[in-house]
Order: sequence, then C-alpha cells, then structure tokens
Amino acid sequence: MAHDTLAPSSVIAASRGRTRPLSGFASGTGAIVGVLVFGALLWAIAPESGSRLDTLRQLVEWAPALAHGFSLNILISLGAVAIGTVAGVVAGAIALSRSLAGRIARWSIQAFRNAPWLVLIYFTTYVFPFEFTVFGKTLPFPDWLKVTLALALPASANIAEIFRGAVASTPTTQWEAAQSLAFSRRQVLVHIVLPQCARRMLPPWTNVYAIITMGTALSSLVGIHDLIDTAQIASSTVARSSFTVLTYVATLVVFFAYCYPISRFTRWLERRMNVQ
Amino acid sequence: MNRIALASSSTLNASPARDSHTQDPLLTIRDLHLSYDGVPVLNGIDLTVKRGQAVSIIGPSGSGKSTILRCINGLVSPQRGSIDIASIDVRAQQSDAERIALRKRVGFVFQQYNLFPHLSVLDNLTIAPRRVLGKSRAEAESDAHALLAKVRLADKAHAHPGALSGGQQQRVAIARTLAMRPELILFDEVTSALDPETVGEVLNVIGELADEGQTCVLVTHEMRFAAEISDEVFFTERGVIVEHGPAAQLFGQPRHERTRLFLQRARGEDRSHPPLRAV
Amino acid sequence: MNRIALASSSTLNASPARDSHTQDPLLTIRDLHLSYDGVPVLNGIDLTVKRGQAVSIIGPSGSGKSTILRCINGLVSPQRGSIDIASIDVRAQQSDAERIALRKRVGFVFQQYNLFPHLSVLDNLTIAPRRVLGKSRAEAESDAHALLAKVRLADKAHAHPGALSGGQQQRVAIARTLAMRPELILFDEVTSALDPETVGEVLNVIGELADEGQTCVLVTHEMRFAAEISDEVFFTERGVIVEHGPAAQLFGQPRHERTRLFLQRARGEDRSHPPLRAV
Amino acid sequence: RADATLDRIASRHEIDVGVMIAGSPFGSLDPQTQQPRGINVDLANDIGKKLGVKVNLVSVQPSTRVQFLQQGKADILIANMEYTPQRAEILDFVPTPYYRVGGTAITPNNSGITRWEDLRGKPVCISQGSSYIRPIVERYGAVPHAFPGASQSLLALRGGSCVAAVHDAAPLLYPLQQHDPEWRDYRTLQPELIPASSVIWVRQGEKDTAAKLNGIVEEWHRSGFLIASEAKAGLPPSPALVEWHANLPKGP
Amino acid sequence: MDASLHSILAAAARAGFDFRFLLDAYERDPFLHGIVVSIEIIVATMAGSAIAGLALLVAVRGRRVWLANAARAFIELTRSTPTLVQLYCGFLVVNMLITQWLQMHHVDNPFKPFFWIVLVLSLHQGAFHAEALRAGFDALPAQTIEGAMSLGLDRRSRFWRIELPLALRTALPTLVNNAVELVKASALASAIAVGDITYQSIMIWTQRDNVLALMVLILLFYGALTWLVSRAGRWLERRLWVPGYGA
Ligand SMILES: Nc1ncnc2c1ncn2[C@@H]1O[C@H](COP(=O)(O)OP(=O)(O)OP(=O)(O)O)[C@@H](O)[C@H]1O
Ligand SMILES: Nc1ncnc2c1ncn2[C@@H]1O[C@H](COP(=O)(O)OP(=O)(O)OP(=O)(O)O)[C@@H](O)[C@H]1O
Ligand SMILES: [Mg+2]
Ligand SMILES: [Mg+2]
Repeated sequence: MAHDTLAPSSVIAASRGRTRPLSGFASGTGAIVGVLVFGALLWAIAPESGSRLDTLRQLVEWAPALAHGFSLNILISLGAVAIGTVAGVVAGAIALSRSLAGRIARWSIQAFRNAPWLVLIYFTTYVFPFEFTVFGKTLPFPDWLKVTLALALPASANIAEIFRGAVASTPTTQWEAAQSLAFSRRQVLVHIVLPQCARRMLPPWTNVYAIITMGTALSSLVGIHDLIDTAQIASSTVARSSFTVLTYVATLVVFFAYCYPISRFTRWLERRMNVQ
Repeated sequence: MNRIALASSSTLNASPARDSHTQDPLLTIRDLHLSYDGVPVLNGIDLTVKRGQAVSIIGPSGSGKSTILRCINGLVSPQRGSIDIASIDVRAQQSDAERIALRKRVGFVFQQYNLFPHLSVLDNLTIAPRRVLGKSRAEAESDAHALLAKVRLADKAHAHPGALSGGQQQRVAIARTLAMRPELILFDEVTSALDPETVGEVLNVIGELADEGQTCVLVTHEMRFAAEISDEVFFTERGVIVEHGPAAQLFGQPRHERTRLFLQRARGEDRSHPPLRAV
Repeated sequence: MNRIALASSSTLNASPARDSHTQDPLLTIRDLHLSYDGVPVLNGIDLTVKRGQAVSIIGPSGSGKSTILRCINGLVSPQRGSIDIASIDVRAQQSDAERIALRKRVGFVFQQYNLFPHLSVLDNLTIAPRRVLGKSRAEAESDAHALLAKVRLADKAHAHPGALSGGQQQRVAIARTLAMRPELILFDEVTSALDPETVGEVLNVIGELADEGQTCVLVTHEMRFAAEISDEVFFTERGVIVEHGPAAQLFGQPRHERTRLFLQRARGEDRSHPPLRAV
Repeated sequence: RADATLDRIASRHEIDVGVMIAGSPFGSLDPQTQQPRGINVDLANDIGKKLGVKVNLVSVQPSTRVQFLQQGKADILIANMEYTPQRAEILDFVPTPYYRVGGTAITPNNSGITRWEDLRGKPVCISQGSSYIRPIVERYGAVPHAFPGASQSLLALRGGSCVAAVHDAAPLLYPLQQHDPEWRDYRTLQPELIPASSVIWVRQGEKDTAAKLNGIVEEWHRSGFLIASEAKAGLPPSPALVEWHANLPKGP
Repeated sequence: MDASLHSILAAAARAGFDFRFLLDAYERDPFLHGIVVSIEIIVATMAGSAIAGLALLVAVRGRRVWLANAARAFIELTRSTPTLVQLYCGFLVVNMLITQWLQMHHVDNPFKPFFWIVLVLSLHQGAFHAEALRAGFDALPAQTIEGAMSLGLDRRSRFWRIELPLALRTALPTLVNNAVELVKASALASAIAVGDITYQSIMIWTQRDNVLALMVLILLFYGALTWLVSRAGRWLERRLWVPGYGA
C-alpha cells in the first residue's frame, strides 16, 4: 500500500522541472479567448436573415430569461452536491465496515456510479410522485427537486468513493500510532483520520461539484426550464439561425465562465495541499 | 554531547533500580507463534522484561523484531503462546475497551515517527491524554511543556511536525508516548530513518529515560548503543530468539556462530577495511 | 568478503595506472557557481580528476555534493565557471544531441538506483546501448549478461527491479551504467539507501571497478570506504571545497577545523560511547 | 356529484394545467417576465377564470405529458395533444375540440420530395413522442429521427440530417414557411397527415371534469375567444375555428 | 413456449413492468438494434478518445508553445462545459453551418449524427484522458527520468520507452474510470436521434408508457457494460503490474 500520500518533494521537483510552466492564467485566458473567437467565427459565418445588430438585441432581450434558467442550474447543482455530500460521507463510512451493511453500501455506490445520469434523471422524474404527504400535509415534489435528487445519487456515490479513498490513503501507520496511544476506532476516525481526510477530499470534492453543475444540463431533457431549455425555447421563438448559433455559444460561455474558475480553484487547492 | 552527563542532570525518578534483577517481571512472553497468511514469522519467542529494565532486541532484517513489539501492543494477534504484562494476559484482551486499557500502559515509538501531521506539536502531545485519559486541557498542556523541555524542544510547541527535522520529529514522538505515562515503552528502530548526524540527539533522550528507570524494549541496529544501554540483549533470527544474555556477554563472547556472524557483519567494514582510527 | 581478493581475480583492464598522477586530467572543474531560484548552492568549486583516478567528495548534507555531480553530467546548468571533460566544454553542450554525446561518456549511478521499474533487469541494461549506441539486441544482451555476471546477478536477468533487494538493485544500476562503457562514472551516495548488511555487496563492486582503473567520482558517507579507495578526497561545505588532498592526509591530519569536526561527527558515537571492540 | 378531479380542484381552489412550452405560438416564454405565454397558457388561464380557481401551469414535454397527467401532477392537459383512439383508451378527454391540427412535412424545395410517398426509406426529423411517428413509418415507410423537441428537429433538418421534418402544420410549420425568410426555400406537403382535433385531456374516468370543461370549450367557440387567441399569438386564421364558430364541432 | 412467454409478460405487466413490446417486432427490432448501436458508439468512442487523448497529450507536452497553449485551452474548454451543450453546438450549430456551406458548392454533408456523437464524446473524453496522463507524467519520479537522461536516451526514446509506459500505469485507474464515464455518456446519443438503446427506449415508452420496465432494461445494459469495462481495466492493471510499482 502506498503510504506516501503527500507527494514527495522529488515529485514536485519533477513537475516543476519538466512540464512547461504554463501559468494557469495564460491557459485560462487562452481558453476564454478561444471560446469567444470560436463563437464569433461561428456567428460570422452563420446565415443572417435580418441584421446582426438586431440578433444581438434579441439576445439581450432574452438575457434575463436565460439568466433565470441558469439560476436553476445552479440551484440544482448546489442542492445535489449538498445532499450528495451528506449522503456520500455516510455511505462512505458505512462502506468502510466489513458488515452486511458495508457490503450493501459498496454495492449501491457502484450501482449509482455506473448508471447513466440521463437514465437516473428520467427515472426520478417518472417514478417519483409529484407530491407526498407527511403528517397530513401535502408537500409538492417539484421537477427540479427530482432532478436534484437524481444528480445527488451519482454525486453521493462519487463522494463516498472519494471519502473511502481518502480514508484508505491515510497511512495505516497513522491508525497504528493512534491505536498505540490507546485511541478507540471511533476516536481514531474522528480525531486523526477525518481531519486529514477533509483536506485531502476538498479538491476532488470541488471537482465533483463542477461535474454535477455540467450534469444539470441534462435536466432540459425532462422539461426543466434551465439554461439550455430556455435557450431552445428562445431559439424556436425567434426562429433565426444566427440567433440560434448565438444562444448556443452563449450557453457554452456561461457554463464555462462558471465551471472553469471552479476547476482552477480545485487545481490551486491541489497544489496547496501538495506543497504542505 | 555526553549522554551520561545529561542523564545525571535529570531530576525525574531519581535512583533507578536498574540492576536489581530480583524484581517481578513486567512483561513475560512465552512460546509466541505468529504467521501472516500462513507464512510463519514468529516461531516460539520467549522473553522476559523486569520492571525498570531496558532490554534490546537485535537481529537481521525480517527476523521478526518489529512483529514481537506489535504483538506486545496488541496491534497484531499471535496464533499461539502467551504475553503477560503485569499479570494481564494480552491475548485475552480482545474487546476494544480491553485493548485500550492495555495500550494505556504500553507506549510505542515508531521508526517513521508517525506524528499526526494536521496537529501542532503541542496538540500531538495533548490529544491522547485529553481524549483517552480525560485530562483537562490545562493539565495536559503543562505536562506537554514539561516533556518538550525534557526532549529539548521547548521552543517547538506550536510548530507543525512537517516543519521539523527528522531527529526533532522523533523526539516529539517519544514525548508524545511519554505523555501517556506508560509503564513500558517499545522503541522500534527509532533512529534508522534519521541521518547519521541527528541519531545522537534521539539516542541521548532514550538513554536518559533508561537511566531514569523507565522500562523499555528497544529494537535497534545501533549496536554500540544497545551494548551500552541494555540490561539484557536478545538476538532474533527467523522468528526465534537464538541467544540472549547481558549486553557485555552477548556482544563480547557470543555463544552462537550465527550471532557472531551477525555482529561481525553489523560492524561491517571493520574487518575488511583498516579501522578508521588508524588512518 | 575481501574486496581486494575479489579485485585481483578480475580480468578486465589489467594493470591499472591508478597511482600515475602524471596523466592528463579527464575532468576539470573551475570556479563553478550555481544557484537554485536565487539560492546559492555552489560557490566556486575547483576540482580535477585524472584519467584512472578514483576521487571522493565528502561533506555535510546539503553542502552541494550531488549538485556537483549533476553539473558534470549536464543535468543542471551552472551559472558560472567551466567544466571540461576530456577537453569538451560541458557548459557549451546545449543542444539535446550534444548532451547525449556527453552522457555517453559519463555514467551516473544514483542513490535511489533509478532503475526503470517496468523493464526487466536485462532490458534495463540493454535499452540504452540499443537506443543510444545503436547496438543490436543480440550484442547488447550478451554484453548485459557478462556485466550481470560481473556484479554477481547472472540469475536475475529476467526479474523486475521491484522484485530485487536494495543491494541487488544498486548493483543492477551500476551494471546499467557500465553497459554504456563510460569513461567516467559518477556515484552519488550509492549505499545510503541500503541496509547495513547489504552495503558491503555494492562497495565491493565499486572497489573492483576502481581497482580496474575506471575513473570515478564518488559522493559517499562511508568514510572508511572513501579512505581506502580514493586517490584524492574533497571536503565540501556550503558549496565550496574547504579542503582536499590524498585520502591518508585528509582523514589522518585534516588541516581545517571544520573538516576535523565533520570527521569526528561522522565517526559519531565513537566518542560518546566506548568503542565496540572494547565491549 | 363531482368526480375526483373536480373535488380536488374545488377543495384546493387550484387547477394544475399541463401546458407545453416549447417555443411555439402555443407555448413559449416571455423573455421579459420569464412567464409562460401562448395559446395553451391563455386557454388554461381562461379555464381558471371560469372555474374561479387559481391556475398552476405545469410545463410538460411530449415525452412526459401522459405520465404527469396519470400521476396527478397535472389535472388536465392542454398540450397540443390530438385525439387518437389509442390515447382514448388510456385517458379521457373533453369531447369538443379546441383546435384542429394535422401534420405536414417541411422539406427543401430541391429535395425532390413532393408527396408523402416520396419519404419512403428517407430520414425524417420528428419529435420524440410525436403522434406522427407511427403514420409516417407504417404508411409511408419513412425512417424517423426523433429529437427531444421540434427546435432540435428543425435545426437538424437544416443541418442536412433529414430530408424533411414532420410537425404540426398550422401552428408551427405553415407560419415558419410563410413568414420566415430563412425557410423561404422550403415547402410543405399536402394533404395534412392524420388531421385530428386537439382536445383537452383528463385522467381516465373523470367524466364529470370532461363534461364541465366541455361547456367552457363550447363557450370559447361561441364567443370567438379561440379565434382571438389565435390572432393574438400571430397565427394565420384556421378554417376549422371559423367553421366551428359558426356551428359547434361534433367531437373528434 | 410462445404461450408461456405471453403469460409471463402479461404477469409482469400486471406487476407494473410492461415488457410486452418484446412481442411486437415493430418495437422489438429497433430496441435490439439500439443495443448494437450503443455498443458501436462506445467502441468507436473508446478508440477515438484514445487517439484524441494521446494527440492532446503530445501537443501539451510538445515544444511548440502555441500548440501546447491551444491544446491546453481546448482541454480546459471541454472539461468546463456540459457534454450536452457541446453536442448541440457541434451537431446543431456547426453541422448546420457546414451543411449550408457545402450546399453552396452543391455537395451533400457527409457527417451524420453518429459521427457527431462519436466526435464530441471522443474529444470530451480525450481531454480527460490527456489530463489523467498528464497527471501520470507529473507523478513520474524525477529520479527515473534523470536515470534515463544520464544514460543518454533522447527525448523520443524517453517519452515512448520510459515515461509513457510508467505514466500509463499510474494513470490507468483514472483512464478506466474515464472509460466507464464514456459508457455512461453514450446515452446522450439519444438527444440527437442516434438510435442507441436509450433512444429506442424513449421511442417505446412515449408510445406505451412502460417507463419502469425499460429503465430496468437500460440499467441492466449499462450495468453489464460498465462491469465489463472495469473488469477489462482490472485485467489490464494486472497485466501491466510490475513489482515495486503501484499498490
Ligand atoms: N502485515 C504483514 N503481512 C505479511 N507479512 C508481514 C507483515 N508484516 C511483516 N511481515 C513479514 O514478517 C517478517 C518479519 O517482519 P518484521 O517487520 O517483524 O521484521 P524486522 O525484524 O522488524 O525487520 P526490519 O529490521 O527490516 O524491520 C518479514 O518477513 C515481513 O516480510
Ligand atoms: N532542484 C532544486 N531546487 C532548489 N534547491 C535545490 C534543488 N536541488 C538541491 N537543492 C538545494 O541545494 C543544496 C545542495 O543540495 P545537494 O543535493 O547538492 O546536497 P548534498 O551535498 O548532495 O546533500 P546530501 O548529502 O543530503 O545528498 C541543498 O540545500 C538543496 O536544498
Ligand atoms: Mg522492523
Ligand atoms: Mg546528495
């Protein structure tokens, strides 16, 4: 088992020495410029039946609707990751044990990791009731919440895996050292292993968040008026090719503008953790 | 730095009873057998440590030295034989609570220090007294400061382990074990991960402890140190104790051919190269 | 095992000219300066190695010993000074092709062996001769088998490095370097990752090479070995050569206080503990 | 006596109406307010007004609308769903239709397709869950390429993935072909495919709801409300509505 | 035989799992064909993503700065945007523009939806493969590379003989994971009407309203495929295992 989870300094030296020091800023700017140039190019060659200025004006007119759509994406992603984190850590902790519950937990983690998200989304949308009754009160179960749950399933499975990995990558010698100081298993987990895991889990966790955010795009397929669905409605309503091109490129840019900083932040966290 | 001189300046536990061999045994191991996945590692170990004694275990790599220590501490379970610590049968302690009670009495210092990297030095020293012994923070901290002074690291209380040199980390690890006030401390090759220049720092601290009457079992490759500090030395090979006896006898007139050979090798170039002194 | 006896039984390169100090220098370093990110590491190193000589560099950790070797091999680029190997200016070799030409003449053996873990021992030995020197597979392999026999590992040709002990891996690494038939071999603390019992194996192999007249530069912590094998010893501290001279002189009557202190420390417990012999 | 749906509406003072919001004159979003708008929405709101209850709009897709109605997420569907005998087996409906639609295929002028029969063996873009899938396959042997919605389907047609796209004629394709300069070089096929009446759908067995709504729909025809809605949404006047205004439709 | 099958399916339908579409060739055959198409997409994308990943990696590690920057920017872009949006941008937008451009030259657009799903997924997964490999390269022990350099091996030999084999071993778990993701992502094909298993299922359940039954089949199908892929991954890990490297 690999005990040296904190990258040895030689590894850092290696990456410093051999990969070109492409600063995050440079490649990020490159990507942004790339998106904009690519988008502008597409738009430029897109056939235009009216004036391009008019198309732009239409986009501006639709901007609030698109923004509202994207706020749904963000809401769903935040909800899914919040639920997924709690469920994932619990499932991950159960999966560590050798008991039957542990086996069931491991099995369901695998199952949810292996199910296509699209299928999970259709599944929750169709199979879950639209409202449910608790203590005589009827609570609605709106579609966006179903999609949130659908995405929380793979999110929790991923986070459970990350948690399991983080625990497993805590050197066994840390367990032994704590046990030799007369800690109980639970105390080792709470006072020694978890604090070390939390730091190690943070980068992959933000990564899961970015991936789930991108997954929310699928909610358009079950009729949630998210960014993509709104973009489709807009492009059908306006019914102009150049407007369609523009909205799709805008969608791409919006997602990029949201997810890319998260992935940079993840990278930064990873580096920071490695250095320490 | 002269270890003996330092030791005499220490004030804790005055007048140790190191050479009173009449005392009751603190640790008794009888006929210990252990195999990992069917591969035998210990094949009948007998070993007795009296209260206040310092005992060394030497032997070639893979001969089972670390495994013996891990059995004593209940980190692994042997298949046969008995281990008694102050009349408690270690092998009978199967529940978590029983093992914890045992480990409060037995400390363990590891080759790789195994400090908790996310805690400061002070927290490394206080976490077990507070969580396991239930001491108050104030009490645990004043204790910890005293121990840090003892291992000459008073100024490093708030550093993180990663910021310390190997020798310093190992001294923190020793202090961490001492903070639990164990009756018996097991040292497993505590200097072999250190560079030659810092080995001395750590050996001095252990020497002091032994002089103060702390019962300890040391696994070590430092023959000179073992020779000087130990009341008794055990030589293991392939999971058995080939020979044991007072340090002077075992190092001076080893009875077994194998022990002789090992000591010769351990002295290394002494034979094939002219001794350095003579250059 | 007696190294000298083994060496005399070897047949390659008979009658080495080790002590003919009249030969032309193979390696000349003049006023070498290097800093990493502004931190000075080498501050004016001068060093000459004649063809057939074995030279040792000793000094405290971090004093720049490895860095000197890495400069010689072109793995890092110094900021000032000159390095000449057989009249080639190393610093002028900037292109990939030039550096490769240089490295054909200079071998490097690392502390951590640095074998290729995914290749068998035989492939480790043949990859460079085949890819760099353009030898045929058959030729490279017969060569490799001869070298493996020389380092007494004839039976391990098809093992993977991970399945070998440290001492065996290090001998494979030496053989791998020898397979390139370099004029100069740099050894960087080749035994310090090994456990004491296997150090001898590796030192014997290096001793033989030196006896056969292979020019080599050794960085080592094994003072006795350095004393015995070296024609000349250099003591570095903080990136400068504090003192150098024939082994007997440097170890016997070091001129500088700092050298004396270092040698004392390196002998370690010799001073604070009674010498082992006396036990 | 009322059936379950009416009870529900009455007890909650709310009606959940499934409407399709896909960007057509029937259902779209108002870019300013982000509220749904279109004929479907007008009809739903008018039903609420006439029943004196609050209207909750439930956005449905062709692929989800039947589920939502059966689940109870929507009480009624005003979702461009034409009467078909198969649907009538699993759902109930308001007998008086509120619109009449048939499908048509839109195809480039130079595609060489002038009759439905020309589609045999050719790829045709269509929406997932569309009722035109079965007829174009079974009658004309076309190869359907079904996209999540009409907007993707039309884009795919323009991308050359199909030779024609089959969708609702009057509400969608005719206006496109007539008014949109980008679709100038396209034509539509006649006669309309399975022209059928759009009806309001309710859960199976909810006869009372259907009867109650039937009165409202008849009133729409009499008052000219439907013709006005159509005009407001920018659609060309449909002959069926004019005819029905003169004498009420007989049912699908 | 036929009768018993009928009665089993009827019983299942009463239990809420309506598999009766299996009796109707009009629906059964496309469904079975959908399984074949899904497998075709997955196999083509696996090959495509391997090529794309390697090409991106070589570009990123290459000496041409602008190429490295472009590749990096592409990787960042692909990793930070939803596959569905990429798919729509590719198939609906770029494809439309290509068609219109080709029409001006009276040429038919040769790119079909199948091509686009394979292209978009390949580039998307290729970017992830490239990232995994890059991490593998970064984790190479500096000493091993120095060992190779000190023997005089040139860049090419180092890359192909030493660095890539080792980085591949480090990256293998991530690569296998990417492959599992790829299997799952292939369900997106349904959004652009490529007749994969998900698409055919949607076509059936919009007619028959037997969502649950089809979900079970789809989940079994993807479960079996991902299981196969991870088994293959484990086999490969064992094949490539060398003593002393990795766990
Ligand atoms: N967890 C384990 N599983 C299987 N075998 C083990 C395990 N731990 C140790 N061993 C084996 O048991 C034998 C004895 O190991 P042990 O660590 O006790 O030796 P040692 O005398 O301490 O050696 P060293 O001086 O190298 O530390 C070795 O052969 C080792 O490979
Ligand atoms: N790649 C690097 N980047 C920055 N500093 C470095 C690098 N490599 C070495 N150094 C620094 O250069 C100094 C000299 O290092 P070097 O490895 O040459 O010492 P050494 O004498 O070989 O020590 P040791 O005996 O521990 O191997 C050290 O302080 C080290 O921290
Ligand atoms: Mg050990
Ligand atoms: Mg060094």
